[in-house]
Amino acid sequence: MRIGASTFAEGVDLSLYIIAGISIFFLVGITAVMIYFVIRYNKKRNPKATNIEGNNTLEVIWTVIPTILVLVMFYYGWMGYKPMRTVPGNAIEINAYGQMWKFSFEYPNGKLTDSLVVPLNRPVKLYLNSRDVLHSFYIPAFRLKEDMVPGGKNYLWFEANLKGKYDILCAEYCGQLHSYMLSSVTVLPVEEYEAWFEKAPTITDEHPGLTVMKQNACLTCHSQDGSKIIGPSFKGIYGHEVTVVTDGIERQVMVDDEYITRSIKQPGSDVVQGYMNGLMVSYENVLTDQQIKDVIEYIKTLK
Amino acid sequence: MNTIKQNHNDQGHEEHPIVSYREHLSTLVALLLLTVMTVAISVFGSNLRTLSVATALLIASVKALVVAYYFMHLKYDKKLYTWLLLIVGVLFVSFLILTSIEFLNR
Amino acid sequence: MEHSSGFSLPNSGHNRDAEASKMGMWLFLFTELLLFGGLFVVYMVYRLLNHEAFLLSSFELNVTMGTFNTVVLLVSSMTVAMSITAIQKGNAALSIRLLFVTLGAAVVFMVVKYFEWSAKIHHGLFPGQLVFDNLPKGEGLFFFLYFFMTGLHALHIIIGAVLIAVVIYRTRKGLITAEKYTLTENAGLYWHLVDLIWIYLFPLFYLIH
Amino acid sequence: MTSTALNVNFFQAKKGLFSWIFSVDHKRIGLLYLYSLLTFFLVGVTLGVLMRLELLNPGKDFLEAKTYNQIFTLHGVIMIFLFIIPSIPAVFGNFFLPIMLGTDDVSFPRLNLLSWWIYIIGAIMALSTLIWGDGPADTGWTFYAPYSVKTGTNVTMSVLAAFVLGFSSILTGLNFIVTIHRLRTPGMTFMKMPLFAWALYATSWIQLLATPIIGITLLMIVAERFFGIGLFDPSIGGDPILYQHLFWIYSHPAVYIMALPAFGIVSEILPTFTQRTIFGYKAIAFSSLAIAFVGYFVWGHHMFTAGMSGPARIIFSVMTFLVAIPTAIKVFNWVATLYKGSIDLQPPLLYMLGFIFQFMVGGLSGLVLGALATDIYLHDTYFVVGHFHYVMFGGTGFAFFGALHYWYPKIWGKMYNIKIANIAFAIFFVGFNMLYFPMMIAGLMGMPRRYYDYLPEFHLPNMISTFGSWVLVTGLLLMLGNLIAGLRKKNQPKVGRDPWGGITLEWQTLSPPPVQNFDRMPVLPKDGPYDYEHKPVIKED
Ligand code: HEA
Ligand code: HEA
Ligand code: HEC
Ligand code: CUA
Ligand SMILES: [Cu+2]
Repeated sequence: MRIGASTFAEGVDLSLYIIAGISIFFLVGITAVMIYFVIRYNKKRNPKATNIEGNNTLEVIWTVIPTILVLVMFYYGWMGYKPMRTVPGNAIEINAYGQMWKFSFEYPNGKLTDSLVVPLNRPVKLYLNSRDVLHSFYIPAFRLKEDMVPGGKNYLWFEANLKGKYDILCAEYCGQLHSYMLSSVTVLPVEEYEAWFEKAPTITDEHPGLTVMKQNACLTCHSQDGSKIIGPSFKGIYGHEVTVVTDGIERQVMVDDEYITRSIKQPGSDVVQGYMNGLMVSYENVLTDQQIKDVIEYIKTLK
Repeated sequence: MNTIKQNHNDQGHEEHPIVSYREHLSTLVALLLLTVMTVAISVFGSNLRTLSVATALLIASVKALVVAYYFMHLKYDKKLYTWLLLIVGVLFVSFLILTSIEFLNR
Repeated sequence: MEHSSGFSLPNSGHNRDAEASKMGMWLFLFTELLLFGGLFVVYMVYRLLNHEAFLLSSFELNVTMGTFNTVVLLVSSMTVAMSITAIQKGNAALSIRLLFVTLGAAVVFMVVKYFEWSAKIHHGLFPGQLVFDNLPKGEGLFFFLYFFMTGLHALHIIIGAVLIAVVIYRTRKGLITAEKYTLTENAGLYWHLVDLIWIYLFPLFYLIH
Repeated sequence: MTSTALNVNFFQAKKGLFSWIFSVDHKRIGLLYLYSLLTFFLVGVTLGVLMRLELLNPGKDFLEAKTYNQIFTLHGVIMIFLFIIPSIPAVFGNFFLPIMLGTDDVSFPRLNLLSWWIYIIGAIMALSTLIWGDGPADTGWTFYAPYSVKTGTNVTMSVLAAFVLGFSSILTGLNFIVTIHRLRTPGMTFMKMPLFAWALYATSWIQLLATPIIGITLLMIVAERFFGIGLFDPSIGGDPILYQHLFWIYSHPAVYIMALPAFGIVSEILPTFTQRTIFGYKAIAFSSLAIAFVGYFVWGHHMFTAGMSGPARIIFSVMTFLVAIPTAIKVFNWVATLYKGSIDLQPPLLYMLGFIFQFMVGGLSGLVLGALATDIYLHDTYFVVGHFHYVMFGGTGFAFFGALHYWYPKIWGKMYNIKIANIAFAIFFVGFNMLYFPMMIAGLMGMPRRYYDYLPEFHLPNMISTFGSWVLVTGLLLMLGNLIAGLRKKNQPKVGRDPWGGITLEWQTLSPPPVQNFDRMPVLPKDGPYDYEHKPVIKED
């Protein structure tokens, strides 16, 4: 197992060892007895079987003992789990979003990232949201997992106690590229974290439209080079006609500013022929008008 | 050659008591009375709100039991059927209880 | 070779066994109950989550029609039960007449249902219609469940009616007699189940406000 | 029914394809199930091997991501709905339940045939998704909303197939319950019934009372795809978790539909090869009912991370642990049955010992998943994949093949090569553990399931696992080949009525059994079905 890097690891590992310990004891014990019987009472050694109908004392014993053991297992499982649902009041609150096939995070000061950075030894609470289907937010090193449910109010919290960088994986099947829905969490000492937190995003010479698309996972479904992923490629669509299905009727439309805006705000209104309705969710409340303009400008450059 | 002769007689034919028309008629009357009751509670007792839903379901259950017991002959059949129906009922109610525990505590 | 000649097994699956048929029917009814049971679970949960919306939407339904249909079904249940008594007493003619009453009731029920549904569809409340799509949160669920559950129930009415028609036909032909009336009994059980489910559907949809 | 000679076996009675596919003879229907089931099993297993090939190395090997997703979904659907749920009841239950009860058929022979036809229709529907539209569903066999409502693949058809297959399952269960109530031979009380019949009885009740729930749930998915209204979608007030509840209300009890008949098989085979009565008959019989009943109240353990309320998580965790107790009781009684027996280590017994070992591994890993803290960590990882292959394949699958080896001489009146059967078992056993144990390790390391590609750190367990799949393939092919060769071999000595020395009623009749199952009145042993003290002398003729 991986090393544990959060305060939960101890409880989870303890209950794992207890359950696995009892289990291995029974597994080895019963298997050994079975093999011994098969050899000891083999037909050659023991040609005449003795009929034993049963034994009530034994039945009671082997009902009661497992019941007790099982309740012990339950208890440790519960105790390991309980702290996961008791969030300390002073936790840093971060919004985490899942969408096909990207995680993104929104810090209290509005900072947007696609990987998580947290301070050492400080509780952090994540509100889990999903923009489309089910995802599950999984940090093996923290022994933590909780589903991101659209419209749900799920959350989790943790307190990292070991510096380093750990994987975040998506553990609930969410479509084609589920296995590539990865991210990471970096645990920094408090001062370094605070320095990171205050720092404004670096200004790059990247096209602002491209930045918007990277931040919103557009590129997991739309390629820039003409290949088909989930949605149509952006290459060379601007100014060309496409065949779309509107309310069940096929028609030709010109890809212009208005059409792209509509495609982003109500993707279901004109569905490009050959593609599935419902996969792309509306970005009406996610992107600002300025951001949509940037996207359009960028799409224009993809010839 | 030896053969098996399939016999087509009835197997374990049990005696069936004949239920009188009278009994069926009074069952219907009872059911109609219960129906009138629920509708009345719902229409005139709207200030009772959730209480009225609970009573409506309670009355519905009484009606269902009456139908099962008299119309469906549970009264005259082997006790086995009553038991099985009860078990199915218990099972279904526990589905309801377990899911409502879950959704009420969210 | 040493076979006992004329040997036959005491119990055979190929014999007529009235008790077995009845038991089979009951077991089948259990599965039907749980089929609707699943829908009742959905209903309960969504009602818990969307309390007000469910109350509001139920005003759209017509209590008079619902009550009328309840009475129709109850009466038809009685006539089926009575038709069994009649055939047990050897009165095939009466049994047939009572079954026809039931059949009539089924038709009346469906006609009333037709008017109810078409009124709703006229208002655009059927899933996929315009008004439906723009209903506030929760009300859409109510109407979806309304159509789904009463629709499934109506389907059962039709199946039950066909079954009863078969019974009528076979009684006419003299295939169902005072000694052999399992089919009548089983059709009756099925019909009572249809009634039983309606007993719950009625308050849950029509009477919750 | 026309009268047929008493000693004409059911193979010879009538000839031609139609005499099979429209037969109402429970023995023929059992074999129809056997052949169709094995066909689908081979398809499913081939898909499994394809997945392992893709997972041999990280990165893309030879499948597209979407294809991989469709493959594991189809693999799951085939294995669950077409193979493991019908397996033992539909094949051996159909064939042997009436014989073991001392009667000539099930209560509703025509309904029985109808179940098989419905099964075939469902199977064709499921497999048809391969060849039209956008291919098989890519949702996982759980069809979780809202993804299942959004994807463009043939979800509607797969879901309808599962719906249809559910009907087949219900009708079989119904038939068995009535048969057990009505057709036991005089003198065979419930407490003198073979344990296989008890297991089937408990199973049938689950089939009957759980399957309708999934039926209606799947219909709702279809309706939702059809009307596009988002019944499980929060935008109109629905709840995606509700779908999971409904799905697991059926699908947890369904795992006991898979396991209970296998328990019944073990309880039959152990007494025969130890030549002694089973230890704790009553405990084994009633624990089946207990499992069936308690199994209804644990479904939430599949949803511990889905955002269920706290109290619900705790209740479901406790119940999960409680359902393990009756299973533990069974295991202890089986092991005690070996004590002071006179053990004859034939292939069927080997499969049973393999079953007990592997089922313990699977069941005990289930306990790890039942505890809240550990499930939070292991949910939806390869640990779960390891768990369910151990219980389903290592458990029920092994019991199925054990039963095939056990009843083979009775069904066909011939015998396979025992030595090769033993060797095949050994390869099968080694391959199995080599394939699935590394999966549990990968899971403990944190590898999620349904992953087309994985991080490099998971390479080693995945590689071993793939090698294991090749060993397993060898074992399976050797086993099936040996069984088929046994059927084709000419001029073998006839096996008698009772080659293994069993005393349940099926061993008192001819091999293969005649059309009416018995050529003379079967004799019940004095004290219950496993009364080897008063072993009836079975006369050959
Ligand atoms: C044949 C099928 C079968 C059987 C019998 C079982 C049996 C059990 N299963 Fe399993 N399970 C599945 C098939 C099965 N399961 C499948 C298919 C899935 C995954 C579905 C999916 O998501 O795709 C699953 C998933 C699954 C989960 C969800 C995991 C997750 O997704 O997070 C859990 C959690 O509690 C669980 C628990 C158990 C338990 C406690 C038992 C118990 O019944 C086991 C009892 C047995 C024993 C305990 C061993 C024998 C006893 C002894 C050796 C004596 C000693 C015992 C004690 C001291 C107690 N199972
Ligand atoms: C009884 C049930 C059963 C059985 C027997 C199997 C058998 C196998 N399964 Fe299983 N599996 C499931 C039920 C089962 N599976 C279920 C329910 C899932 C979950 C699906 C989901 O997530 O939705 C799953 C998921 C699953 C996964 C996880 C996929 C993922 O999460 O990404 C993997 C990965 O390796 C796998 C592998 C295998 C392999 C290698 C076999 C092997 O047993 C195959 C072994 C092969 C042989 C024994 C030889 C076969 C013979 C031939 C190849 C010759 C063919 C010849 C002819 C056709 C003439 N399965
Ligand atoms: C989960 C996959 C997915 C994501 C993420 C996604 N889209 Fe789409 N998109 C689609 C699909 C599928 C279509 C085609 C069907 C349709 O028109 O609704 C589409 C269509 C479009 C079109 C119309 C294309 C044409 O050729 O006419 C535009 C423009 C578009 N998307 C922009 C975006 C932008 C901008 C983003 C990110 C902010 C985005 N998409 C994110 C799947 C996605
Ligand atoms: Cu997101 Cu899997
Ligand atoms: Cu389960």
